[in-house]
Amino acid sequence: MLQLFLKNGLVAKTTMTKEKREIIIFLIFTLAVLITPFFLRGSYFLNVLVFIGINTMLAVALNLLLGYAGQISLGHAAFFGLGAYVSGVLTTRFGLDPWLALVIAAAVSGVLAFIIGFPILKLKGHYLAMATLGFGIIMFIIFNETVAVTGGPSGLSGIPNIQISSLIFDNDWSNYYLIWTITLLVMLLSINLSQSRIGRALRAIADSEVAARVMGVNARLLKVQIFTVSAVISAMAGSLYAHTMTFISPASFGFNFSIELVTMVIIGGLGSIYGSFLGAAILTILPEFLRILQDFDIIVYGLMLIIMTMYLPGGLISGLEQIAGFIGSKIKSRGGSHA
Amino acid sequence: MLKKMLGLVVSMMVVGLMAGSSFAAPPIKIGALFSVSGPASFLGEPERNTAEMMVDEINKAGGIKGRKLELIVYDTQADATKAVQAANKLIKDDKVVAIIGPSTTGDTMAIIPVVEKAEIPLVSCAAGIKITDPVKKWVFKTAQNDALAVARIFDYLKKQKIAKIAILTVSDGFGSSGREQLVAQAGKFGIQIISDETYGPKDTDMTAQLTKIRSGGAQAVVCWGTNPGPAVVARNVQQLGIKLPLYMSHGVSSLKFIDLAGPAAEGIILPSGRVVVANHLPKNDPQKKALLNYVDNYKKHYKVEGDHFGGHAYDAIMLIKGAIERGGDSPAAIRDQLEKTSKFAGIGGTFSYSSQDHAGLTSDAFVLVQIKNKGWTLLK
Amino acid sequence: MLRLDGITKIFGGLTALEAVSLEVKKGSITGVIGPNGAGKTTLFNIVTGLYTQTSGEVYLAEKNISRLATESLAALGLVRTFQNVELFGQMTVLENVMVGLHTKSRSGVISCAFKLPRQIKEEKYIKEKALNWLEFTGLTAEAGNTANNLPFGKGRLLEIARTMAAEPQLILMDEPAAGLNDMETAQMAGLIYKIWESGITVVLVEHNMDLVMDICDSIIVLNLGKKLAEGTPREIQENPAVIAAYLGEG
Amino acid sequence: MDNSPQLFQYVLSGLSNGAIYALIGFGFAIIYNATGIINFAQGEFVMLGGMLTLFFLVFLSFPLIPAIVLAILISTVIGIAFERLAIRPLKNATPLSMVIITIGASILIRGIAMLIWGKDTHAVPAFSGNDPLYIAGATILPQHIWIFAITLLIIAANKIFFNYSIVGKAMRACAYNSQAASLVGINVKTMVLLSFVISSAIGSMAGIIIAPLTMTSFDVGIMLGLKGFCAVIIGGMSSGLGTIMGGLLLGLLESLGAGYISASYKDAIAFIILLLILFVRPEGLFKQKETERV
Repeated sequence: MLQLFLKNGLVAKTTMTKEKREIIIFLIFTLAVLITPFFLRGSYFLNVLVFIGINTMLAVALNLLLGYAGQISLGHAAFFGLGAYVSGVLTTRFGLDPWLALVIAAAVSGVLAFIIGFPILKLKGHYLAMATLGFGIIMFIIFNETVAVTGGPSGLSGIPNIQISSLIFDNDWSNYYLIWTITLLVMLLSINLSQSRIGRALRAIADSEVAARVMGVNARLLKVQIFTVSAVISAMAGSLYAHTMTFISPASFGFNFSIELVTMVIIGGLGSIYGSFLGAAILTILPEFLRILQDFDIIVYGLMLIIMTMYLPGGLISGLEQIAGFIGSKIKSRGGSHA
Repeated sequence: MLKKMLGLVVSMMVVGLMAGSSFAAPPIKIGALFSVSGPASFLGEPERNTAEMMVDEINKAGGIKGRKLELIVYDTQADATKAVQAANKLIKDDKVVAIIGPSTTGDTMAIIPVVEKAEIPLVSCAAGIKITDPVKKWVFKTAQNDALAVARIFDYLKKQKIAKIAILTVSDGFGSSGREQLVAQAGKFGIQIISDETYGPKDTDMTAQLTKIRSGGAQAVVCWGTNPGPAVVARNVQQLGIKLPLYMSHGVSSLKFIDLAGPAAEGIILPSGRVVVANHLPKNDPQKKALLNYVDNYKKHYKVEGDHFGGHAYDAIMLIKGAIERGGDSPAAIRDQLEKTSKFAGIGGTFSYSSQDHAGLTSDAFVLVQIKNKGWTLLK
Repeated sequence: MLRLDGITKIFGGLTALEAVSLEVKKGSITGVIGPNGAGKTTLFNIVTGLYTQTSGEVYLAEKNISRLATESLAALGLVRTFQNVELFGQMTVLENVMVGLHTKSRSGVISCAFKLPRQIKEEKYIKEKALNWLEFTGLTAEAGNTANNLPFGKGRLLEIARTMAAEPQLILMDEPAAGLNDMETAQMAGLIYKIWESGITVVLVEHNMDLVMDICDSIIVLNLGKKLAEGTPREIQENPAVIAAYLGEG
Repeated sequence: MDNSPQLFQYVLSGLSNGAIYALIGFGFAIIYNATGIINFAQGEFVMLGGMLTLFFLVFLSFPLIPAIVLAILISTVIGIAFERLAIRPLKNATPLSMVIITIGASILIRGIAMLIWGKDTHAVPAFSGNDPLYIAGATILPQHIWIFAITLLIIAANKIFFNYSIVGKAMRACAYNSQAASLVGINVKTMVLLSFVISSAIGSMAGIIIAPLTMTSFDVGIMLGLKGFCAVIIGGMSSGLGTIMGGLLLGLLESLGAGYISASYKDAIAFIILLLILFVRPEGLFKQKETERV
């Protein structure tokens, strides 16, 4: 009995520290996000960080679906675009407040995802990939062809900046804090979700849908729910993008961007929220370095996708974790020998 | 950090070297944003080539008042997000005094808020009328407005007593802007648009649209797009045996189009910048010298024909050069001098900017050309 | 506890089950045996809602569950294990069992994302319970390991711990001893007995006759999609039709 | 006004596009049936066929037949390399990783093609002239006849190969149950490789015969690949009549949709059909419902 107690206690203790570690990591990350701009005063890199924030939101959203529930989507740019267009159209044509537009954009996207989620997520594997891809292309065509509403291929300009009383978010500095506040919130909530019964049920679906259902997990509903959550986050990112850029055009929401999002998630690490940040950061900064390569960048993307999938399926974050774990065990073993 | 230090060391070395030479003054930095890759690379590539060629040329000739130009080019991939990032980098990191490009209307619209805020003059190479209408303080453009091209065609149609037309436009930025102008101006010329069809930029078969147009009773077909779509349209028109006269936009005024459309290109009429017919121009044409010079130069450097897209970049560089020569290299001075540009004979036309007009061209910027024997003839 | 009434299943012209009726008594260990292709697994798949029967009805404690979806059965107290062991391979052993408690917790997406107080309490409860079930199956030491890294025998145990976590009334076990060595099989028999002792009805499909005869108190024999016989282990061992079917197969 | 020539033209145009979709869809079906993989790089082989033919024909001035043969050979070699370097080494291949790898490969192939041949679109000369043929008031080009003929030929050849040759039968066995196939001594890996060989050859052939009509550039593969995929889904992933019907139906609906509804939404029509079929009848329009599996 005593032994049992000890064992239980031991396991509980290690998992407790895991939770604590999670909190500490998040606090460090938040702190880093908050102080970074002070080192970048007046630098263009602040602007890049704004886009990294938006892309992180998108990658986290897709990761919930792809990395946790194991359901692929090759059309996620559509929800990003829907958020941007709903927000853009409501503010430019109907004079709505950007905040209200953001909420409506998220709601519209969520409702759409919920409705199409049931038939789409019934599909599996390659079929799901093709169906989501088709959905993405249909949405792109709608953005592109409903010229009277969206402004068509030449875009929609004059979208107002977000405003809180007299504070207008019209420069990199204020946009950075606005977008990263929301990004951090999205990350925190996603981490919470991933560590809860819902997160476990999602991963269970990814591993064995049949077994998950036998254990009482309503796989169909849960997949649709997470698809909806993912669409809502993407639409929020889209709305923020529209109000930051003040100009949007369909080209930003096409098939290529959907693939870019998948690449972010894969490169960063499936099922890792910080991995999504890493993937988003790399893919946003990468063009800077690939500029030297000029036209070769497309080849680098292709190679990256293939090599990562073949040799590092856990993404860069798992590579980093392995290195950290290795160093950690070295330190521990040293500490152990002293004790 | 390391990179920054390295940069510092390198730049100190460069400064040291420069101090010993006669070029004491630092170069004037000009930024350029072109869609070198992506769906609008047919614009961005000749534009970048031309801009680089012109800057080399200017520097070889001793620069502007003894100071060299430095051109910093970034690729926007016709992606608004990348365009905005690159514009920010040019302004904040590279500290350029002026920006030329971007190549597309979408990219230009995306970066206008950025340049307006930073107060850096922008000379866009895109055609959309929205860019300079309404006038924005810091934004100019060199590409001829679609409106001028449409007016040129409609003027000719009116003379030919054609009153009913069909339009077939591509569903991208170029096509939708053209479509807008076609619809807007038709009434003014007493022209009625009988059929209004579109096609996708990647479509490879337009027989369905053309069949519909054929049965609609139009007297002429106007197609608005850039390669390769219009070549497919020309071939499909031939395949279907449609006898209606076919008009195209300045988007295809390059030899590439004639090559793609093959025999189907014969007889097509389109508005074009003067660059393709430089040889046929009368001696007293003010643009002739610049055109011939540009065409020869481009061919020498890149082994292919220069087109009027590259010409937009030529004009942008030369306009900025003129402004710097007249008023110095501060962004505000460049802007002010750009606005005072008068009768600059470039590739796209003769530019005269004013505080009410930042597009600077009249319908005179276009000539009508017809394709005959795999070449261009000037239509009077 | 479980009653099947005239279950027939036809796969594209092939009859897998034909008018099978049977009853499992509450608190029994019932064995379902039969040669390969007799329709045993098909039967399990129909009961658990993975297949839809062509005709016939399934009752769980007199409630008709014929049309219910798989995921709604766990809450009614019906769970199963799989012949090939269906673990959540990328998750830890502890997390696998925690999924078993899915029906014992209710927090939704919102309360999980915002870590509402109720959810935190619930999470604590889930973890405690899960650890208990690991102890029950002797897997406590493996709690933090990834399920995919478990040896096969322990995988079977984990699957049972996970089903137990759902606190079922009835467990269907699809060949619980397949792939186990003699010692592991004996352990498995002990575990099944322990489960039965805690008041849970067990139905198992099994090829290991020693195990079946040893622990079952009632046996149903299927052959070629039909119920061939039903009775105590002794009755079955002496049933000439059963002997003929097995010999015929050999 | 008499509308029948107009309708007939839509039908004819639709069928000729449909034949192309069917041929491309064929390539998808062959790999899918042998391996369960949907090869997102299939469209790139169509591009390679067109670009390689152009390269030999126009830049190296080869005669037509050798240019075509070389184009198919090189595309096939690339298909083999793809299978050997990216598909075969992959351990525990999930559908997700296969999707990502084939997308990666398609980006890679497209990128390399762009570097070698540039971004321009190129015209490829027609096999036998550009004089339109008149059929009941509607017209088609001689190249369309080539497309119909070669599509028919390839389908017939496939039918014979899969139904009567030993190797073809072995491939079907693998598709049906690869474990059982390997038990009876069929080399499953070879069969997978062979499916890539056949499908890249057919894909490049499709690219070659349509290039004179559609012209070719490094990025034609994306849309054509997707349309081919729609065709094969309508046809229920069959490597036979189903896909042909699927392709023709898709071409027809697109053409009629562009003619009578709206040309702007032509591509949307294709993908809406795709979604509807996947939602309502994922087994395709022309296939009997399969037995359910778990």
